[in-house]
Amino acid sequence: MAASTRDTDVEPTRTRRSASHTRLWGWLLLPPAAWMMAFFVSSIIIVVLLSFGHVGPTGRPVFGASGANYAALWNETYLSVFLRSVVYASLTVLLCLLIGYPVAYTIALHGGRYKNALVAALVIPFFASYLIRMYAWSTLLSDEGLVNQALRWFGLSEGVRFLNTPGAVVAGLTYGFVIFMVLPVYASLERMDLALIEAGKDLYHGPLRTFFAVTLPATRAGVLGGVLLVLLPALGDFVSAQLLGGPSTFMIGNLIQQQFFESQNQPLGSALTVVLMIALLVFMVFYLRSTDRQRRES
Amino acid sequence: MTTLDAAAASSATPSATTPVAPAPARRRRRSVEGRPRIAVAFTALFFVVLYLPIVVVVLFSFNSRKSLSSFESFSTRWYVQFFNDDALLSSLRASLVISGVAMVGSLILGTMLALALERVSSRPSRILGTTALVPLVTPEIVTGVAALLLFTGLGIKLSLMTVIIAEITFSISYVAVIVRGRLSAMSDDVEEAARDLGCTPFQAVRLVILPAILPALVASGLLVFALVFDDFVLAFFTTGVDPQPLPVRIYSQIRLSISPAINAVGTCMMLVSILLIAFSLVVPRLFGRRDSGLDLISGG
Amino acid sequence: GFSGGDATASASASGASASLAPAAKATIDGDLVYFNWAEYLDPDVLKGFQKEYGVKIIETNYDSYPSMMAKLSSGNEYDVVFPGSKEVAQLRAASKLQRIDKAQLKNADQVFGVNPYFDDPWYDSKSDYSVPFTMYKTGIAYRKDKVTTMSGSWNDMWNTSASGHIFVLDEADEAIGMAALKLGLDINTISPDDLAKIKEALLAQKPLLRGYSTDDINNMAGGNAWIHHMWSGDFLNLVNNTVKDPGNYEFLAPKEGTPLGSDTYAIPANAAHPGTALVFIDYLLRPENIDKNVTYLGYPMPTKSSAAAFAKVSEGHPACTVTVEDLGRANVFKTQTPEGKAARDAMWTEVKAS
Amino acid sequence: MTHPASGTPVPDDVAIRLVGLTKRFGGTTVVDHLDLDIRKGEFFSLLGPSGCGKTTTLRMIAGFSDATEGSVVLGGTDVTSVPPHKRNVNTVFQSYALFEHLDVAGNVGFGLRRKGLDKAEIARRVTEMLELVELGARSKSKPRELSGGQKQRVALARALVNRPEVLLLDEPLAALDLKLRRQMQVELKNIQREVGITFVFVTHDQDEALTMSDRVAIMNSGVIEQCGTPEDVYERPRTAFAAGFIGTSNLMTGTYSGGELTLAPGITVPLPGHPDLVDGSTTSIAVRPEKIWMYEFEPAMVRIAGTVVATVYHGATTQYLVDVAPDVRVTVLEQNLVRSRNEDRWADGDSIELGWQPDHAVVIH
Amino acid sequence: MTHPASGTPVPDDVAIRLVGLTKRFGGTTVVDHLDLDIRKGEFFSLLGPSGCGKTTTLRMIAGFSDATEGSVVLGGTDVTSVPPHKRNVNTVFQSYALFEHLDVAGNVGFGLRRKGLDKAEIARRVTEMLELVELGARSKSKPRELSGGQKQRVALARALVNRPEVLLLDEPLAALDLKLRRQMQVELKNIQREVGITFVFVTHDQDEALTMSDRVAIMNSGVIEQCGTPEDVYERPRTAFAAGFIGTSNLMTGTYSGGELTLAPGITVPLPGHPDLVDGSTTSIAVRPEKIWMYEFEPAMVRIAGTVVATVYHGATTQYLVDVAPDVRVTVLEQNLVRSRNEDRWADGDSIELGWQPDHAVVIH
Ligand SMILES: Nc1ncnc2c1ncn2[C@@H]1O[C@H](COP(=O)(O)OP(=O)(O)OP(=O)(O)O)[C@@H](O)[C@H]1O
Ligand SMILES: Nc1ncnc2c1ncn2[C@@H]1O[C@H](COP(=O)(O)OP(=O)(O)OP(=O)(O)O)[C@@H](O)[C@H]1O
Ligand SMILES: [Mg+2]
Ligand SMILES: [Mg+2]
Repeated sequence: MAASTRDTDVEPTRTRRSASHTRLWGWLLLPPAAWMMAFFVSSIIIVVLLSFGHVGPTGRPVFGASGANYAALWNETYLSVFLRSVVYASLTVLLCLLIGYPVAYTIALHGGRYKNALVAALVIPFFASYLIRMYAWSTLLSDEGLVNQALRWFGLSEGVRFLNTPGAVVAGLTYGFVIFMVLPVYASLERMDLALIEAGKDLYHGPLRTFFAVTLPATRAGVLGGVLLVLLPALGDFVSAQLLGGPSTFMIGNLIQQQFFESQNQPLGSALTVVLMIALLVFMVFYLRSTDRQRRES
Repeated sequence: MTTLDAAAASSATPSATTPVAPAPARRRRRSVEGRPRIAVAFTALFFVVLYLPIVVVVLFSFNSRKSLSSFESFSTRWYVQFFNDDALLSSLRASLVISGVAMVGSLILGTMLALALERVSSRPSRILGTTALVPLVTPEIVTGVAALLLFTGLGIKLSLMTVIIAEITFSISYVAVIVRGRLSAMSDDVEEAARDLGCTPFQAVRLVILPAILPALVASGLLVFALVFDDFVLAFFTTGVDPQPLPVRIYSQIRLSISPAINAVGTCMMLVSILLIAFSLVVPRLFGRRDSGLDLISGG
Repeated sequence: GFSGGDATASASASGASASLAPAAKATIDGDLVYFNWAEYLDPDVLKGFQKEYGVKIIETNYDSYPSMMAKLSSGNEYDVVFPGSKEVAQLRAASKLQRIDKAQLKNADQVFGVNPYFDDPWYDSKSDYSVPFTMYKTGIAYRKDKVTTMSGSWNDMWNTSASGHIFVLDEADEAIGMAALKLGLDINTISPDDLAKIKEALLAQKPLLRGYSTDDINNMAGGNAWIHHMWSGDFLNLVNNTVKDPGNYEFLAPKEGTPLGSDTYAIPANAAHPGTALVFIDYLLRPENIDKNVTYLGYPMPTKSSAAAFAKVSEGHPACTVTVEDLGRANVFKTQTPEGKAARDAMWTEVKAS
Repeated sequence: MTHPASGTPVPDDVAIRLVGLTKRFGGTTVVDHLDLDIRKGEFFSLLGPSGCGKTTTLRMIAGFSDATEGSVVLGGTDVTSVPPHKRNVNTVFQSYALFEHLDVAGNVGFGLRRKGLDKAEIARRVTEMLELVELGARSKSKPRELSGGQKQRVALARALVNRPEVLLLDEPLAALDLKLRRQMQVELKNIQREVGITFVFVTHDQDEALTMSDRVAIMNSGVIEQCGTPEDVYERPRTAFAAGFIGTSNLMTGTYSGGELTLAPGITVPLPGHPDLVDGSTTSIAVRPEKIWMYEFEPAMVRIAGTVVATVYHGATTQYLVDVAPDVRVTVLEQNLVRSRNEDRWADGDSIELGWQPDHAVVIH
Repeated sequence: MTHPASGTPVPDDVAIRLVGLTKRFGGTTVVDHLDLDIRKGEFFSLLGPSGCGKTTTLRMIAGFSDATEGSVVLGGTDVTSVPPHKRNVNTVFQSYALFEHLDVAGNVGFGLRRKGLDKAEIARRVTEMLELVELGARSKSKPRELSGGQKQRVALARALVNRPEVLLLDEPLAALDLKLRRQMQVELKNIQREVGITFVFVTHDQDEALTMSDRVAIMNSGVIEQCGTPEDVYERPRTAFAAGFIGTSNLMTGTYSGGELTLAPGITVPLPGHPDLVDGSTTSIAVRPEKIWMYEFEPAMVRIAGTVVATVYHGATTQYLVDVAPDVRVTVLEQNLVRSRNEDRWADGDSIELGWQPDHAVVIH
């Protein structure tokens, strides 16, 4: 009887290197690892240690072992700053997603010949000074700035107060970080098999349904990456609130900066920094978990 | 007469004597037929908004008045002022030095890291390697605060050096990620082929691996240069008595009263970055790659 | 570095030795490391110095006095700084300044011996460690075309008819001082009761505010501000150099009194080139340079001959004038005890954060 | 009903009718006035070299691509401007295009859910279909946990479960390795017999097309060169392209004259039974290697002398390369019926005679 | 000279000797005590399914992987612990592994430069080698400008130009499409004949191994199942694995008794000429599909009755599936010598007789 065939197994990927080889590469790890230990890990440790210290009589920070700084943070004002920061950052992420996804989608799927040029056009503004762009926004949006002048000229409105509002802060953050959403989503759309979209339509899903049932899930990794890349800087930013914010738009970043450069209370600033790090760690763990699960499934 | 082997007629059989064009690679269609007008319009609007403040910066850099909200007439006085402003110029110089040194330093360390991460599979080294990637996901304000405390804690005077150290620490990860992406796309076989052809392990790196990752090095170098040049937060926390990096100077001006000379600075910076990007697009082509540095930046 | 415990002892020890050290001579001993607000001296004057003496000025800026203090205390070595009077007192107490030998300044007669106040000011006895620079006043700037209901009092900062268009300076002392004067309290108060009242007033003001900002000139010029808590020199800059319709802007010195202050030139104790710094200060005291700076900055200086220059820039805005006599009359920010400072900072942080 | 363009009514047993179907990209015509009827229940293959327009044709039938000219009639209805999600046609993609975020059952049920069937019914039909493709046990697996052949079967089930009028398959087996491909060919054919749905199958593997199809259309540069049963197109190729594209063919070109073809001076091949050929015309004939005999000739055979130049052992068959004239090399295939005893019948350099039945020499026009 | 492990001297004509060569990864043995002599100038193929250890064996010969046990002797010298760059062996990688930053000439000359030859000599040898692989005109091209077959030839030239004692080729043709693969097989074989270097060729394509090799080793799970000439391993497989892996084989298992094999009650196959078989033992025989006759039997033939269940037309051949007992299906291959006249000789369901010469039934141990 003819030899039977079975489904060939998916071939396992493997790395094949001899031991001596590995040792050689191991030495290469030494300088960068030493550098990171000396300048990054140790500095984070100092922040954590100092967060348990206090300000000495001469105004210098002193190490200690008291939780007073953390206790001080547990009051309504600081909590509301945290809450506000999280809300602003979340809104920013949402806006970046709502704006960034369609843009990435259009460039990736309908960019055609101009695709590379469009990506370049996307990146260029982000290499022009962040501060200057933010400042340009503040002049553009001011009550007698160009935007309001244009509105008045078209007779659309008697002037809108854009600047110095929570909306302006979130808009500034969105403007600043939307590229971190567009690029990973674009990359994942580029990697996606376009036949998937056709398969969705083939199976009786209209364009919109296909998008939600097929395209979006297929680019989940890019979206998650974008969310993380936007959330991290948005939560730590202090420039947008400073340049575009109003009296009640203080964020964690402003608070930390205030403690270090205005009040000169470094231990309290360190405690704030630690809390911020912990908050971000929670998001990171969540992200790693979900990507890890994806990887394990493959 | 000929023996027609399957479809000798269909395409010129790639005979050995006549050079043939590369086999028609299976193309993947990369676009969908029919353009949704709304999406295109939305994207166009997005680009308008994206460039609006930049247009304003460029426009007002040519304003004859100090005002940033009403344009009076064309003048180059702010460029003249910029090129006569020693403080601004020395800041520009400082920024260039910082970016240049940080670029070289992080390229060296980051490439080492990428090579090691790609090749070493032992557990402790992997943990070490992962730690080196943490700065990538740490908000700059945290890194900045930590660096400031580290330097003042160790009694190191803040200077250009401390800015450079902080910027390198922060950039290593970028280089490592980009170079590693290139390395992992490269088949192990290439290195083994070099060994097979008589290279020692070191020669294999020098003669084969480094040339192969050159485009990634160029791309990540330019990226780091641009990021560091524009970085404000880290520089703000770690700068000392030396001339302040440009972004820090801009920040201290913005907090008080800004001079339109800053718009001139911004316009110049943007010109430089456009040149850099164009360069990073072109350089890989010089090495004959179809992928460009931009793909690497965008993670494509 | 940080201290493992209290570092008072070592700090005061080094301070003592610094005060005993002989004052520097006014000879060029290197490039000048210059630490000041951004654009707070006429660039032409700086250029002239570099040209005349063949040295470079390495310029670094601060965006607030506290951040200047932070940088100084982190050990950075600057040759010349421009602290306010309160900061001079603080720095002198911490032995962070070098004594300035008046005999080294050829132009010392421009500022010393002119006003008794500056020969022995409250912040620096005998002016041993600082040289007077400018004098300023904090008042209220407003748009005459937008607001018509100004009362000439600090209550104008709570003027509901400009709601959403009022800015307060983003500085703890200035904001607290504003509220204190409105409430009839001492601007330097550290009493918990007073601070509670001030906090209440500041919080009550918040809904009317557009923001806290030190970018006063652009806030006014951009039209966002109708009423701005403002420094007198910035106001003159606004009307003289920035806006097309200076007639619409007015500066008001409230009747409860205004915070007044003066800035100084000083040389940090750890300066690497104190000789150049002395030459530089002497250069700045030349009458022609004083006139240039007064014109450029819009702030008066307590010198022999600069009154004419200031009169010219402040023409039509008499409220911007600051006289030495005013300075004598209180309303000057002073150094608080560490606890007092902490209480004021904490209160200010809470106001901004809420 | 009557077709608007052709004017002739579409017979009931026609599943797909293409009328003058044309596709141009920019200036280049990729599919050129295709006219084709595909019958209900037929296993129809489109065979052709890369870039000849097979995929484009399929995509116009599915509706992913708009026809530049002409029309597509499905089951009697003109669907030329109906969007893909409203056509009763399903596609099996070469890349499978499985939804990674859904499990096997979710993938298979994807189309049914849109049709508004109730849950129990969907579950029943999904289970039934998974049984058919022998994946009943894997319904909870994610696509990435499946092997290539299993993925292929999920893609098939996902399309078939909708009971489309027509199933389009674009090189569904191209990504599989040879052994698996053979196995899937048999399974695919069996499934098609079982469900009775019209299959339009795109491939560039001629063996695949020959063994599986009821009819084969050979496409080249956007036009159909020949369309017929596998035997038709293999045994009676109508063009040089068709002869060369399917299998191996010995193409001999010479001058025809009085029932003989002169390949080279003094070397002639008898070519009887072609009264239509004009004396002196340049004529080509194609003879399949397996149709050439090397001994035990039959009386009616055409005979020609040659020299063996190479012998290639393939296990089941042996291939001989024989020079019959300078520059005219003929491939002869011989089944190794008795190989293990006589070994190679000839050594390289031996002079032999070749023969074939006259009607196995197909004249190429 | 004497080999340390085996103790026997290595004959002059042996290029590679593997002695008890073993590789373990963790606990699993991937190559298991391989003993093998490969002769100088031989075209030697390692044939086996995926994962059987072919690549691992090759990598140990090249020196990229350390042997866990045993040794590798190259040209009489034990090289077991010599690093790869010091072994006089070169490799052609499946992925080609060309250096993208160098042009064709740069790639080919790479090894020579490492050897420190002078420039003129390098240029001369590179040109010569490029002529051999017929790429003389492309010496300034970059690898990415070449087609798959051309890349393959550059990889070959790059290895051959060093004049290694042995050339190792790891599935060098696997990435090429069928047509190109066929062509490269011929070219590769010709080049090997020309240069006379020992080739060790890894493949999992049995046709490739049969047509190209002087000798073939069939590997399975780290051991060599059979090693011999292509005819040897195809016509006289020694194990069921060998019979099944190369080509198609009809494996029939039954109980032996008095010259007959009983496949099912009442269904016996004559099995003469095996006096060594014990009565009552379970025995398997393998018969190749092309060795089975369906008519015109010869007198000495073994005959068995069956029913046709399927006929598959392949163009050059037709395949019949015939049931000779319940659950015993036999594949029969027939060359379509006269197809176009008689069409299918049998319809499905016809009862027919099959026959084969007794010595074509190979007893599998
Ligand atoms: N969107 C497009 N724009 C321009 N040309 C296209 C487009 N899609 C296909 N083509 C061209 O049309 C021709 C036919 O393409 P098609 O994909 O139909 O070929 P195919 O027969 O399916 O080939 P293959 O066997 O390689 O899949 C090709 O030359 C191709 O380059
Ligand atoms: N570095 C390694 N670590 C662990 N196992 C390995 C390693 N390299 C190979 N193997 C295992 O050894 C076995 C043989 O691998 P090898 O690559 O030699 O197979 P192969 O015969 O070349 O197969 P293929 O035809 O797929 O290339 C496989 O099961 C593989 O998983
Ligand atoms: Mg196709
Ligand atoms: Mg292998």
